[in-house]
Amino acid sequence: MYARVSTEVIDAVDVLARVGSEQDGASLLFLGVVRNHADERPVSGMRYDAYEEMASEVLRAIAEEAAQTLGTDRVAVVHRFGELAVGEVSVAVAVSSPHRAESYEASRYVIEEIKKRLPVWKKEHYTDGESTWVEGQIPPVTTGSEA
Amino acid sequence: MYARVSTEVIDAVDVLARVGSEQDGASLLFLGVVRNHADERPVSGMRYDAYEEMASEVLRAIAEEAAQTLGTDRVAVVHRFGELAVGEVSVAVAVSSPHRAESYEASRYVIEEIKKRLPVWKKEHYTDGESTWVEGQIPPVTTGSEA
Amino acid sequence: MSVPVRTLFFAAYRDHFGVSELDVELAAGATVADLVSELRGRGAPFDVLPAEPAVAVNHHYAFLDEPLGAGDEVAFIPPVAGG
Amino acid sequence: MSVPVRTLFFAAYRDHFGVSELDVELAAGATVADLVSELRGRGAPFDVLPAEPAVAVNHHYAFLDEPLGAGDEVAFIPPVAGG
Repeated sequence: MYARVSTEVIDAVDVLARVGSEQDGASLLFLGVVRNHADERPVSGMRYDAYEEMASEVLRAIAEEAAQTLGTDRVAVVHRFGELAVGEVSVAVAVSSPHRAESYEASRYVIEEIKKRLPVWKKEHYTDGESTWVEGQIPPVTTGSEA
Repeated sequence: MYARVSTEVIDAVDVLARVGSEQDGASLLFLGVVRNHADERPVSGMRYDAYEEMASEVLRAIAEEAAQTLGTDRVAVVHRFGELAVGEVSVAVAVSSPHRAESYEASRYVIEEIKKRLPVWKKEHYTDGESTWVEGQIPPVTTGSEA
Repeated sequence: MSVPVRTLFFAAYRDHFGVSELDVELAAGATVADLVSELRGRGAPFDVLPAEPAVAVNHHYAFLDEPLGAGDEVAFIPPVAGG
Repeated sequence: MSVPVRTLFFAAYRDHFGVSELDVELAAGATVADLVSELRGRGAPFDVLPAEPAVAVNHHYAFLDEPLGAGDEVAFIPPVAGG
């Protein structure tokens, strides 16, 4: 299990290499990448802000939940923050499992939970010079993962 | 679009690099890997046989169908045949699309259709020296992809 | 006896308030809801805080009725947009 | 006038028959079903072919009533197991 929030450039090959084992018949790597458009509007880049300490903890909790689905501890996820250019990877999720169904399910779980709960925000920079915070999702309020 | 059946070792990074574009916010790489067990029985390796000419055509047809789902032509798939050791990649599927849902759907489509239709067979070699053909799926008989 | 807490503002909240954190003194027994009322009661720019914002106390999403203790870190979490 | 076709056997079929291909002469107007009957009629080892096997004609999965032409490549496809 590996979960990390960082300003460093994401090395997708390294993230993938953190999963896989001789028991596993399937590996899956998801990459979220900064697009050159939002709806129809041209985008020049994206700034990600993070509540870093909490995001690290939430990302680890998500990875642990995914491991339950997977039935293995072979989950690696890295979320980047800071200024990103078009084409740069913002998030990488790697999982592996004996059979493929669990890998697809766990991979999707990780990215969907990131979108719902990870305290990270993004500001789109448009080619016309404007910038706006991307409309996000209201996180489900719980009693906390320790409760 | 890239679809290939080959005896060469699969370079997963190369397959992933064949997809992605500045329009795409999501990339997904699936790897099928030779496991060290089948049910409870220890496996030492696997031999894949292919009806090579037909498999090339069927794999391309599957990739084209996935491209419809994706809404992009960013699909790359390679299936290996010959003798493979435990841990070696037998199939790599890379896709990318503006949004993630289409990538997950198309990736899964490609691997499920491979299992249903690709004229490829595998013989498991067990550590006790025995070998058996893996029980497969009866392909759906159609009037052919040209019909 | 008062309860000092540290509040954090991120993203759109930080841009709007012009600060990323603020120390606030609350009455003993105060909850997250009391902190929200205290801030909203200050008027502009804090009155843009929703009456029921998403809040994390010490890195965990919290209910509005969660009681606060001295030294708690209370973060106001605008709708999240990772990935 | 007879119709020569080339038949291919893969995987378990090839192991069982001991050959990977066989040239067969069929009567004019013969279908895939006629080829299957002709082979099964030869007895062991060909009688292990199912009465309705999956077959590809010139690289396309074919129905049993598909007519065969001179030079067609007809492959007997055991249940597939790629991936």
